Amino acid sequence: MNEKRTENILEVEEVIMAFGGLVALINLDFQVQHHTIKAIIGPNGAGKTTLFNVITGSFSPTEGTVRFNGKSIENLKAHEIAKLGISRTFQTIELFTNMTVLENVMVGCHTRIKSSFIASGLRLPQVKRKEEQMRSKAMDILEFVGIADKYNESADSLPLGERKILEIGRALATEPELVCLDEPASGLNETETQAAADLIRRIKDKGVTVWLVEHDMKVVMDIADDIMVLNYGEKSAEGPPLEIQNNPKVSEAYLGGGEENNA
Amino acid sequence: MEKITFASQLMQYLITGLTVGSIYAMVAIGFNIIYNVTEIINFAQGEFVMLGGLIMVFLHVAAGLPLLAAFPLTIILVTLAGMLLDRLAISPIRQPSVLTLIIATIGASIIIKGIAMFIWGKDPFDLPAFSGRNPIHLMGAVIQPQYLWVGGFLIIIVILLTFFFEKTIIGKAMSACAENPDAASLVGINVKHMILLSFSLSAAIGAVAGITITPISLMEYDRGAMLAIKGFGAVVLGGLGSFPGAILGGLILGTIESFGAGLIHSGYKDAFALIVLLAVLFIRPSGLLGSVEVSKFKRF
Amino acid sequence: MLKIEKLRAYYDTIPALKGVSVEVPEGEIVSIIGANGAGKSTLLKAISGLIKTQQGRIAYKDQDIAGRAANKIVALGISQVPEGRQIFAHLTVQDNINLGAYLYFKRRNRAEIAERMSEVYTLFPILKRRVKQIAGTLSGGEQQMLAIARALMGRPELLLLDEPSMGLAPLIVREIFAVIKKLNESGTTILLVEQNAKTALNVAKHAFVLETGEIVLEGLASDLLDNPKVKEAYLGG
Amino acid sequence: MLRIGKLPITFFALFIIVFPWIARVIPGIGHYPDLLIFAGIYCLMTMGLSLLLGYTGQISLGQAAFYGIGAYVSAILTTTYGLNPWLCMIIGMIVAAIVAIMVGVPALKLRGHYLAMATLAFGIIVFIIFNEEVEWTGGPDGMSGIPGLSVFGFNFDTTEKYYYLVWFFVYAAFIFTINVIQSRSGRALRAIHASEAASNAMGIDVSRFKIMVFVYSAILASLAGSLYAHRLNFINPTTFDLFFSIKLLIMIALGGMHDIWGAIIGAFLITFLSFEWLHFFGEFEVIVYGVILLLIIIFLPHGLAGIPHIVKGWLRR
Amino acid sequence: MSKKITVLVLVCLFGIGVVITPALADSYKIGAVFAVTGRASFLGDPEKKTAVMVADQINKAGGIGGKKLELIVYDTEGDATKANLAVKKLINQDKVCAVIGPSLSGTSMAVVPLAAQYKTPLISVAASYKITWDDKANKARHWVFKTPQTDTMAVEAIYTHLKKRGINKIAIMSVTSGFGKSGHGELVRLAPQYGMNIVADEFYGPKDTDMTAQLTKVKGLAPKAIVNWSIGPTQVVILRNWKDLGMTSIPFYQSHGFGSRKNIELAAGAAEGVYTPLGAINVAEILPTSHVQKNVTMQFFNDYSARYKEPLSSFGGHSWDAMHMVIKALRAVGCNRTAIRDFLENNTAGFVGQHGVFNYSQKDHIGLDKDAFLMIVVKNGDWALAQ
Repeated sequence: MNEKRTENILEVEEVIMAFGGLVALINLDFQVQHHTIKAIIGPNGAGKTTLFNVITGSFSPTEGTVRFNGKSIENLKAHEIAKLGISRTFQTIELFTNMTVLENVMVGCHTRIKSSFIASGLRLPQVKRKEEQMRSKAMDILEFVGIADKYNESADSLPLGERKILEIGRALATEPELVCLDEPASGLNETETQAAADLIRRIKDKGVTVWLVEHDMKVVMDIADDIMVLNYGEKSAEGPPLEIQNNPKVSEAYLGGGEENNA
Repeated sequence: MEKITFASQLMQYLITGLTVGSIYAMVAIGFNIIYNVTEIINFAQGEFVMLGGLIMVFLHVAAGLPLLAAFPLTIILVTLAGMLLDRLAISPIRQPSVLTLIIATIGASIIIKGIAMFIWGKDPFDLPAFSGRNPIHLMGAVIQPQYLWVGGFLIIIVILLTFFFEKTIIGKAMSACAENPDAASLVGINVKHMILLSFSLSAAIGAVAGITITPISLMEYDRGAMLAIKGFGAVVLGGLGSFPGAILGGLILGTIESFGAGLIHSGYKDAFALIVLLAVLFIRPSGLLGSVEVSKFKRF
Repeated sequence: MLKIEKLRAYYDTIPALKGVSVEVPEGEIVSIIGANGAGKSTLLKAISGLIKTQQGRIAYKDQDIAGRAANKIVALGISQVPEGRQIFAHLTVQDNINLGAYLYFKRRNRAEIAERMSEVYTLFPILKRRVKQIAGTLSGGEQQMLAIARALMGRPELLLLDEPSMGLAPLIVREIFAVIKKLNESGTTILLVEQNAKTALNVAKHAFVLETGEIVLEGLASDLLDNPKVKEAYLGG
Repeated sequence: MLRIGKLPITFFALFIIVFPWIARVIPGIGHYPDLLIFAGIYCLMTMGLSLLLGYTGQISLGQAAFYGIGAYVSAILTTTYGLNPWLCMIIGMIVAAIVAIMVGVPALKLRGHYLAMATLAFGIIVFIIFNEEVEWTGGPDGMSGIPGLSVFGFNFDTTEKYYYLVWFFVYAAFIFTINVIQSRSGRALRAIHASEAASNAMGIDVSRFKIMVFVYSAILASLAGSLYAHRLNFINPTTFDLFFSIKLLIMIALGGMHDIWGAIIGAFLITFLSFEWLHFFGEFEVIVYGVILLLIIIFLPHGLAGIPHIVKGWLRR
Repeated sequence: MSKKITVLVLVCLFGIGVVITPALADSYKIGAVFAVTGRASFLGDPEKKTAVMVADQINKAGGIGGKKLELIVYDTEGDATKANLAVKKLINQDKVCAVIGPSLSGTSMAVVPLAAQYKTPLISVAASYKITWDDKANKARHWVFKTPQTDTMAVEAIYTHLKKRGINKIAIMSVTSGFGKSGHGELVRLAPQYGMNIVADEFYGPKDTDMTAQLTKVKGLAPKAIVNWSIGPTQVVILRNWKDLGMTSIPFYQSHGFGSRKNIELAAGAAEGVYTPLGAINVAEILPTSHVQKNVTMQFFNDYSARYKEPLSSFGGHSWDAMHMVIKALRAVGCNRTAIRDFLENNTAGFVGQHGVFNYSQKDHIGLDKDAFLMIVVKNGDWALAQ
């Protein structure tokens, strides 16, 4: 189904995003290659979250195009983009707190396994079968992300680290080609961060492209294949981790030339 | 009898609309004061108006107190009722959600209405107009002196409230509670007192509305619900939480009703007002002067 | 000055603090570090009265203040700068600062307020230039300064700071910590909660490490800074 | 709370089936099946509303309008045009569904109190139409002579026959609703309630689902309206006024709105309170009613359906 | 498990509802349904008070043939569903001999089928002729009677009076409630018959605070008289607006809903010169002693005022009429539903009630005609018989 005519899974061209008078993204251009991990870094207020929302369809850009597998998606709604194969997590974890861990992931299966309102109301045989199918698929995903043992717990009873993992699992359940992760490591302790980084690598190994916004430089340097630095809505640098690390412009803009964060 | 011109008819509709609208606006302001501090839509707001009217009748007509004494005393009594409402019905709720609060205020309004029925019975009551009933003629239209009192009190309320919220520390503290109750308590503001104050204030304004409208339209125990609905409409039309919005919403609602009744079809006058309200909401989901954020993330 | 003993608190039914004991000597800066969700903010909220605690004692100047309402605690001289600033975004800077002195306003103590205000403006000159501005339009760093300024207006003897570095650029963080040091030098006791462990340990004398609702390490900040466990877990190696 | 066990469902069905016999035996409650007919009619509406409000988080203060649409379509088409009542019932549901789509598409974009006001306004407008279009609806005097229901010559003319008919519909709707709740669609609804942003990100077409549930609740309300009209053989607008919409809201809030059982308990409770039990208080009835509302809201924020939860909490301690 | 507890709770709640209804032996039961509270309480409240008073008077005087009269009253709150359930309960559970009420035409229509279904006589105290007349079958409903005058009679009385004064260009105003709509229908229907030309037809809501807009429109059309059909405070407010707008030169006719002195008082002078068709009971004091209803109405007037310490509302008269006719039937035939019905239809001719002299017949279950209304005008703050 995926004819990979282009090498890039995601292409952002000349995107401008303005809110009233405030311009959050200025002529942004970048690409994400298939089967890579691309990270976006930048100081607070650089426009990372805005960019995130533009790509996942929460906002339509004021100008410019966003192409996914060659198809422009900038005017699609969030749920349509999800159906095309882009899935996301949220910076301020947005789990379905009124459900169990398993159900959260099952909601993720929503996109791929259909059954109508009326069919489910009548509990037609196919509904039951699909329900089983969803359940086992969701269990597989929980297995994959490593929290299968907690499948029956309420989502909001999980510790922060596992909530983040669950959110990633839920995103995977939509069978995306591209997952967008919004600060997957923020607020996590070292072990949890390690687990998250490890999971992101395994996702890539599964053949899913990862695009992430992250604060934790260590994680980014560790896992990303490619890094883009965003500052005041503009791209200030792009390249592989080593290059970025040694780019003086980057450390000045992002790290403020400071010693404290550079540990 | 003099011939009546179309222009003077329009003038009359406008005057009537603005008078009725002023009452809606007063109810709407009362809604907003409580809403801004607590995010509660107080459906018992109309009962304050009813109580204002009936207590005034009792003090002024039955007990014979002079107008100037009965007026403040009525406001004080209704304010007390507002405080009781907060203490007995709102603050005991341990897990407030929008819906439970709506139902609590509805429950409270049923109780207040029931008690009023016991005290005053089911008959309507009249109050003498403040300055007689000799109408003033303006461009062929008729203005009851009482209309001017209604409009005048609306203006006084607006001025007093503006002063209160802009110039006094208590007013600022109330705005602070509305914005962030936790942060407010961290600077030493007693949030519960502020909520109590918001109920008192809006009860007082309701009382003024009740006192001023009773000479025009009489008052009976079950008038509150309709006024509450109209006031709520005005609040939403203007935008939740916005005081200018409340006034604008109230006046627009009153005027549409009046023109709708006069020019189109009087049986459908309430429907016209509501259709306009719906149209506004569908075009501007946060009302005329409301901010979008206010309406976000409210769960039932 | 502040002595917390075996404090327990719950969020719904989930325990957030499981018997935490912390001591803040007068005139010091004490830091509490730990990851998100470790219970740091809960601890501060428990002290300032924003949440109810189940068990344990919070003694301020030998007076048990556990369970008192937040507005009563402010009056005792404990001010909190809450996490995420929480300024009154729709009010002006001046209003925010005035509200900080809310308790004094009631006492009609104008001279004292004016004096206090000029002190605060000396500390944060940038705020003076923005008095008429709506607080929500300030930059993140300015908002943090306003939040601190507002708390200072309450004449605190003990200042509780919840993640003052959160979401700020390193340059601004340095500026803010300089002010914190200055405040401490002028006699204000400070209890600082930080995720940014290095910054927090650099400024503090004593420090505690909080992990999933329990104190796992405590001691002199300088010792903790060198502690390999802390290094690994919170300083990113 | 989320899984709805088979046992209570069966128990409930048995209770419904045997109740008329019980009522006959126990003195003083012989007329209870009569009340239960109305409780059942209300259940149809509260179940829809529970799905809409409790599960999806969208308020509606205009449900009485759909109830009225069902009743008036049935009344007008049977009395004025002599159509078959069953056909009228179906037409009523279709009309209600169309109206629900027309209103729901713009209205469900609104949130919170704005949505409440929009649905409230819709309800009042429909009420005014019932009241004003005298030619069609008979105005405030209402319409009488609405025929009863019968199927192949079997008349549902006694209380008990109608009781079983109504409860057949209620039970069917109940099972349907439970099935929806426990399926992909139900999960999507709860997901919308928890986070619209995340639901969108999971590929759930949030606005479509909201409208679907709104339409479903409208169809149930319309069915309820038709059943009401054919039972009473008479309708007038005041039955379908705003206060009835509010009463429905009260029902699910008291019963417990996050639970389909809450919808049923609430409908029972309010039916019996307002039609039966509060008679003892005479003119104090209104006040007692208000006090009960307040007490339940204050002490049982999750409604009566939350009692087992509280009891379990006590037992655990 | 948890659900079982809920169900248990539910069952317990049912238990609370179960009450032992004490069966009073040796009593005649009359059931009554009135809108005691709610939007029509101005009707139901005096109706209930009157019925209770009548029952007490009868019992004090030794009951009916030695048996006590037991009156069971349920409140309909003006709600059709409640009325329906209450009447069913009265008939099946309380086993009453006859039912009086409901207060409103709408609620009456909701219980009319029950009278036939359960073969129980029902005497409605609401206005509409449809209550007793089946348009489709074109005959009177077998089991249903009513005591109040109909809107038709009131309209006829007003139109007759207008015609006598030579007025034929009129404006009509009505409230959008059942009362107003029903009157409006009759006003429009009978207009051609009396040669009335309706130039304005305006409405207002039952809780409206101001009708200036509608009256302004009416003023512009310059009718020769205004006929207003409403009840409750709106009919007072409209009078004030009428006076304020300087329209007193246009004669104002109120419906028979205006029949309480309280309204004159509330109108604060604005009611002066207003015409209204009223039943005899409203004007008991000013009736000439020769009037056939003088005695009954004065008696009732005095009893009611003495007992309830409030001005008499003429609506109570409707339930007085109904109560006394049922009592008359009970004395004659005992508690036999069929016999009571037959008695009412055949043996109550000439019954002198509060609102007229009743003559029920097989074809007429209303029993009154337009002479049951007297044309009254407000003069010096009190009723006076109009010329």
